Amino acid sequence: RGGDSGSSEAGGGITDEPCPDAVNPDNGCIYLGAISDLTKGPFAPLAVPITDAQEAFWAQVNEDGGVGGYDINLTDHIADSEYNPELHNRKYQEMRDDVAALAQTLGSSQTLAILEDMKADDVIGVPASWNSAWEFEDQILESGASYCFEAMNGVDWAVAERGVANKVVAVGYAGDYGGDAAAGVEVAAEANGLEYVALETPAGQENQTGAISQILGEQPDLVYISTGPAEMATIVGGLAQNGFTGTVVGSSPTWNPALLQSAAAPALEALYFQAGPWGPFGTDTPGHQKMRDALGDVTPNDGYTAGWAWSYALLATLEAAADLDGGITRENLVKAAGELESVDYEGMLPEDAGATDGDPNETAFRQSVISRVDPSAPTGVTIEQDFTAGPTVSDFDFTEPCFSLQ
Amino acid sequence: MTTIVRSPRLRGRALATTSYAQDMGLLNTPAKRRSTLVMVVLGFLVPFLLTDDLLQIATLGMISAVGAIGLNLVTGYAGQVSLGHAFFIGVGAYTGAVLGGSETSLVVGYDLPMWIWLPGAGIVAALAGLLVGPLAVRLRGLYLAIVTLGLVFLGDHVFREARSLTGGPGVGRRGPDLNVFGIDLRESGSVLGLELAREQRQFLFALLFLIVFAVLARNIARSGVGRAFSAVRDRDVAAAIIGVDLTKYKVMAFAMSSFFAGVTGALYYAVLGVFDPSAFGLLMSIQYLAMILIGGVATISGSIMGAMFIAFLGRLSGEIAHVVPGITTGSGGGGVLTVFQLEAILYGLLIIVFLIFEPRGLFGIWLRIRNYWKGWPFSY
Amino acid sequence: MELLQSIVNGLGQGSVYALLALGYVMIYKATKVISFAQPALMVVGGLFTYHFTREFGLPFWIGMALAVLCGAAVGMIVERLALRPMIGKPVFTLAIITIGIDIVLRILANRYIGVQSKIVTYPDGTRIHEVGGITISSQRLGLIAVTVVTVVALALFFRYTRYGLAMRATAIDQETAMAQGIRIGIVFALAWAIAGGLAAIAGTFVAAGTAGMDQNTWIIALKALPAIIIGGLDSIPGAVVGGLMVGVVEAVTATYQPDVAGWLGNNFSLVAPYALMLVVLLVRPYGLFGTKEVERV
Amino acid sequence: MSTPHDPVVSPPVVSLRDVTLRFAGVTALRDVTFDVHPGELFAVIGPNGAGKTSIFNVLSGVYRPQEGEVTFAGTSILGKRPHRIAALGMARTFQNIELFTNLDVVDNLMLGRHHHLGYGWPSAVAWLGRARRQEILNRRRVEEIIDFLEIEAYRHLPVGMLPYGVQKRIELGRALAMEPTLLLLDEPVAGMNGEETEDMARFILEVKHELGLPMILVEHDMGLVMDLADRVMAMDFGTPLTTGTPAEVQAHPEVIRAYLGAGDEIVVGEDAR
Amino acid sequence: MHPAARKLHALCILLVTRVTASLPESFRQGGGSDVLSVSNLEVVYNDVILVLRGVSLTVEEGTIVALLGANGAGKTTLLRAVTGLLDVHDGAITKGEVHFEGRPIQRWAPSRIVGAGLGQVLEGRRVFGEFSVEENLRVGGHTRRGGLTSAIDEVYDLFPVLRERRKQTAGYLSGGEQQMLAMGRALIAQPRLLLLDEPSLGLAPRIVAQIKDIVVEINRRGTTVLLVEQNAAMALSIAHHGYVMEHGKVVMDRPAAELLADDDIRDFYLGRGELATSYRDLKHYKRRKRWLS
Ligand SMILES: Nc1ncnc2c1ncn2[C@@H]1O[C@H](COP(=O)(O)OP(=O)(O)OP(=O)(O)O)[C@@H](O)[C@H]1O
Ligand SMILES: Nc1ncnc2c1ncn2[C@@H]1O[C@H](COP(=O)(O)OP(=O)(O)OP(=O)(O)O)[C@@H](O)[C@H]1O
Ligand SMILES: CC(C)C[C@H](N)C(=O)O
Ligand SMILES: [Mg+2]
Ligand SMILES: [Mg+2]
Repeated sequence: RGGDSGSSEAGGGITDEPCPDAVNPDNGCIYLGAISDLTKGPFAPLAVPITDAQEAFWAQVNEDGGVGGYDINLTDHIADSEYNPELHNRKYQEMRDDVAALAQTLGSSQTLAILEDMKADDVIGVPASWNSAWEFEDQILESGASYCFEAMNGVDWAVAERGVANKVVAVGYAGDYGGDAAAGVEVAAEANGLEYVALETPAGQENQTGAISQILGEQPDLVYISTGPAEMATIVGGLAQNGFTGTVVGSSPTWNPALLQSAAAPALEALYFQAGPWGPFGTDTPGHQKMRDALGDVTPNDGYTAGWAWSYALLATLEAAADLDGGITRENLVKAAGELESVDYEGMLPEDAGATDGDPNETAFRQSVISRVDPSAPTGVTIEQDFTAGPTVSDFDFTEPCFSLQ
Repeated sequence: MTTIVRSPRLRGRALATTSYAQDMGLLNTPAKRRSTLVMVVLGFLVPFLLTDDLLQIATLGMISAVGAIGLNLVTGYAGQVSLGHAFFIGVGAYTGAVLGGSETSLVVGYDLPMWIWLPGAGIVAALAGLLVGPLAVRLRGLYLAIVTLGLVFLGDHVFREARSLTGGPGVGRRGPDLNVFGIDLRESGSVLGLELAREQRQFLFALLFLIVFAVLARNIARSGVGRAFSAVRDRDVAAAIIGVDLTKYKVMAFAMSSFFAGVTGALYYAVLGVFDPSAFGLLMSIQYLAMILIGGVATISGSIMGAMFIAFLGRLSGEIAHVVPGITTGSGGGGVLTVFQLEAILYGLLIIVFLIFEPRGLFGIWLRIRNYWKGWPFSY
Repeated sequence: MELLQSIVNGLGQGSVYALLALGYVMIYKATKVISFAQPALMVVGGLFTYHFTREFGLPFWIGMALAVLCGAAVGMIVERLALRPMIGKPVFTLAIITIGIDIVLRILANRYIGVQSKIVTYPDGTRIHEVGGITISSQRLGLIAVTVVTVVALALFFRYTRYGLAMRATAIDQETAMAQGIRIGIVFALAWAIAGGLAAIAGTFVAAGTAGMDQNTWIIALKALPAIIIGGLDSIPGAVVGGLMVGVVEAVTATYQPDVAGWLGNNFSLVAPYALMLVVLLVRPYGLFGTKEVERV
Repeated sequence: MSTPHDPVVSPPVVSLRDVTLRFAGVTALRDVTFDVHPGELFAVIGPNGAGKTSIFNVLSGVYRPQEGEVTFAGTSILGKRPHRIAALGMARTFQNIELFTNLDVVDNLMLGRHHHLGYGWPSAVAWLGRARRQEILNRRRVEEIIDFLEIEAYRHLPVGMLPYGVQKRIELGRALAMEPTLLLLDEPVAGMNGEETEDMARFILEVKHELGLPMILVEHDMGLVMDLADRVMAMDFGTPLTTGTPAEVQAHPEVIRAYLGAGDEIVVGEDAR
Repeated sequence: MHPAARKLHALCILLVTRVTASLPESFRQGGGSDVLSVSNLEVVYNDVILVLRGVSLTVEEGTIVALLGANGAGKTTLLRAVTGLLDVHDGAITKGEVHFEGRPIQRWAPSRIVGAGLGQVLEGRRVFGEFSVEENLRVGGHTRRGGLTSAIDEVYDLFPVLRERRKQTAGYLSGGEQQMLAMGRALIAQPRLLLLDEPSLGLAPRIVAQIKDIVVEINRRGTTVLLVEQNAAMALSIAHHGYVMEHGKVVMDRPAAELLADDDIRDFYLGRGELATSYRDLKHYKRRKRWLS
């Protein structure tokens, strides 16, 4: 039977053999895995570009000579989990002996479903989700502000710039994503003396009637949405149709450029703003530029941006591990992942955003970007307010996840 | 029929008794006995031949086989088509997790031992089954099917809302712990001097689990209960007129099938670890239906073969997809299809092609093979 | 007022369900099979309209008309390839096959959709009409109108061709139907063609909705399942009534349940149709208009 | 050979009193009244749609008459569910064969013994001694019937693919397996040729003589009816025309008009087969 | 002979590369006046169960032909083979030909065969249970263009009880009423060749007599009839020609009159006949007479 699992002998995923059709034939090869939502799952529209960008990113790294004498191979171990924890787990079992780390593990409960094994195997991973719980997991290499902080900043901004003064409704999916965001909204609401109401809404544009009528019933002047694009558009469209004139701010996954063609477009232009962990696709930073060049002509989408930005942290960890004695091994990767002082995001994020040395309350990155709808921009949104940590998040005492997953 | 016995013409054949007993035996022919023995022995060898990931698929396959057998009891034998199997599996899964799982900040858990949570899961699920029975008495065919499907949606709603039990959507919870007589199946290590990795332990346990429940199901099938089920399926009016209590047996069928579903759910997620409410949807019900159709309706061995087929289908289509030329292994971009889309398509195609090729299922194929050398073609 | 508004919304959404339900019923009428491929047919149909209007720049109505034809064609092809060989086989085997079809078609559709949802722009779809405080978008109005036309057309078809009877006959007993000279191949093809066409109409209007057609939109089609049971599996009026009821019940529960019956949990409106379905069946085991299964000894 | 017992000495096995059964448009039975006595073979004849099968369906609890009284084994069986009535000892065969087509002959007959299986689902699941013993015991009974009906050859074939005539026999077997106290036969020889009819006649007589089992026979084969029946009731449009010995009934003008048709009975009897 | 034995036999034949010497007992092969001619037909169910073993038979224009045979002889199977309904039963023609009005039809779809003017009454009534009586008749006229009202009325005239029940759900009709409906449904299409599988099954003596007259009548109007009957007396009394089948072979092929006179036939198919005594005297088991083996 095959190589004993559970064992963490450094070999797993790290070889001195060159990668298949390697760019640098005299480099060894480090195999990375990605478990994502690539066909049937609800986040496929986002996950596919995320994964494409990550492939491009690591290809780029190889072009630039690789890391610590190794080339990186991602393409051999990409798996489709259909956003299903069970499949996610199975796919991990298939690759656990063959990858040094996970360049992507998408979804929160999905990541939880393999977290124990990852620890047993000394495998680190980059999450494709911005859950505040990851700040407390040493082997999970998150980047950018969490849904929770994003929400705090969104609310603070709305209070400061849009004269929101009375009531905020947080509407979103149940669970990791919506829950984390809602928790942030609640904190910010309290800090700003706003009345706070939380609504849960299910996926599916046809299922938003309830959310809409409930929001209208509450008559808030700020609505903070954490759903998918379809739901967000339906809700905003519905609100506008019923004469809502307040402000709508959405978490980063709520936007999709295609919405500009929808019947809801006018409403979106009038009401909607996006809170995000970093500047959108078209933003002018070296990192963004590098990404756009690497991808060539693709339909712009901020899934790409996310996939690209997330990868820097892992790159930095690999580099750091290379400098440790013993070089790049699973153990050293885990070690390095816990002691990053900074990560060079090539301008997509501030350097200190990547710090992991110390407890979350100090290291957690608290700044977000607020964007407004702009049909002329590549992904339909441009920066309204660049990296800022609002008063709420700055004072926030971050001792446990906003929304516990355990 | 004492009176008949008095009649000279009707005297029973004394010597026959033993042969009837034999005729009704579980393995009534030497051939069967031999092949079964071989199967079991092979079964116990497998964990030393396969790689861990394959082992886990097989383990989960064997566990879901028990669920498939359960569905076959109600749908195959008793003819009550149920699209609600996912619901009963869910009930079992959460009962198991609550009884045998651990408490966290989000969910309750009582850390009870397996000999409590496993049967417990079955019993609670069976009770849920009892509730459905009465519907089955009123409804027929697809109406019943869609109503049981309604259960799945209602169940899904409950599972989403009962967060202290289920952890809620997108979060989920852990299954029960896997300790059998102090042996932790989540750990590797030596058992009775035999060095066994986690996957091997789990495989062997699942194999035992399957054998036990397969035998129980076989008993049901060959007993008066099983016959009553088939009677209800083939012609319920006639069944009633010769003395079969339709209500009783329809309800019983659902209860029994749900019990099997319940234990399956509990054990499945004990092996798998984390699961969330989205698992127990229409898709799962359909997959189980596919298992028994692909395996063979109203056959125990068919259920097992079908479950294994479905379990490995994903992997199979994956392997095929990866060898198809001209397909990008990448996630998006070039090529007509990505390898993942091809994989998903193959999954669908294999089901279609298979059912068109052999509507009677794997069991049918198996029969053909057997009949070929057995030379007795009239035994389906 | 609020009630009226939510009823109107419900009727709008319900029309989509009605169209989908009609598709299911057509196939059931001829084959006694519930086709799980309807979701895929709906998505594909919607995408046809998208393609014709966007890529070829055809006007909406022409685009939809063509999409209906294409949808029908897809339905027929599917039937010919995957279901014709199965004539006379158990219905549940066929049902599972339709699931396989659904998977295949949907993946192909997803491939076309890609990362950006495909949105069909409805002529002045953004315009909101207001009648005595009740608002409704012209897209919804169009939808309702189209639904009415479709239903009438179907009714006429069954009234004035012998295929209505032939379909039901085939469903009851294929062998005897053949013995009457009915070409059940044609019957099946016809049923699937109509189902495909209906799905295309539904899909078009879904794609013309606020968020258009993305990779998850297919789920809408499942909402039609309780509808066909409520109406009665083999009844055309049933499908319509069922569809509208589901739409309305959803909308109304969505509006009132949180306040009136909060204890039912968040978003009970999603499962309300199934609850309604149970109630209806307890009173009428064959739905509101379904034909009772005949058996005597 | 048995003769009709005298009503006064022994109470009837089954008795209908003014039974009326209506359906949407049709009155299937109107004031039907008759008794069947121990050991008696009571025949019911009448045109198609006269209500013969309906009588059976009322007796076995499939239809519930709007008016009238039906007593069997000393109790009223109106409104009793079919399986209860079966438990009281009423067995029946059907006009269109109602066998369990996917099961083999043995299982079909074993189902006839459903009420005699002395074990419940728990021991069934465990297949412990009791279930096993009971199965063997009942299986022996079943084999006796199989011998009796000369269908050994088909023992393990699914009945669905057996010839019509054989299926009719198996149905009789299933009824006998119930060890009934009253046997209802609905057109047992329909669709059989001369020889098969003879075989069936033989079995019916055998049962009558060996078991003294009272029977109600519905049959269009006049030859058979006139030969086997102790008493015959002729009916039309749900109403009994006359009841009496075969000879009397056969001669009855109403019966000839409504049922037999003009001409010599015997020949007609022939035609009826 | 036991069916099991028969099946074993069938199996042997199958395994021993199907060397069935089919007796050439049919003389009038495919003559122009033959509406239907079946030659040397071999049919297998489920790929294994050989049921027809080289059957040949012809039906001459304008005649009534009776097909007799014990249960399981293969009569229904033969009809299925003619009307293309075999594959519904997992059956298949493995050898031989079927000609309808000179054209080979063994590969045609049932609908085409029916459309070509070959009607049938299936074994066991097979009415559309959920349909009303009238709907059943309308379906019967599926292949006919134009209105059916007159045709339906004719059927009602033949079976008045059906007119009474025209709106009633067919599935609730009595057995006999259903049999009449099945008969009527077949007449609607006004076929040139009518196959009847046990039309007298379960009918009252008077109706049987009536069916008899009907068959004679439609035959007089030019419809050729192939009549499968267990009621041999009735069948032979109206048939011009008769065939007798025994487990998958034609064992007798004579003018009806001769058959009616044949002792074996009388003894076996007409039962006791006048000569025999009452059923009550049948005590010994009568061994069935064999023509072959
Ligand atoms: N369930 C039912 N619904 C409606 N009408 C029925 C039902 N059952 C029987 N009938 C009607 O009642 C009448 C008597 O039917 P029944 O079956 O008793 O006749 P029968 O005497 O058995 O005739 P046959 O000799 O043809 O079997 C028939 O006219 C039939 O149409
Ligand atoms: N679908 C089937 N599968 C297997 N065997 C079959 C099938 N149908 C019929 N047979 C077998 O074929 C043989 C002939 O059957 P068939 O029905 O043609 O006889 P028949 O002459 O019509 O008898 P009957 O007078 O009872 O109608 C029988 O032995 C029967 O068991
Ligand atoms: C980017 C998204 C796929 C992340 C998702 N919302 C999650 O938290 O699971
Ligand atoms: Mg009757
Ligand atoms: Mg026949």
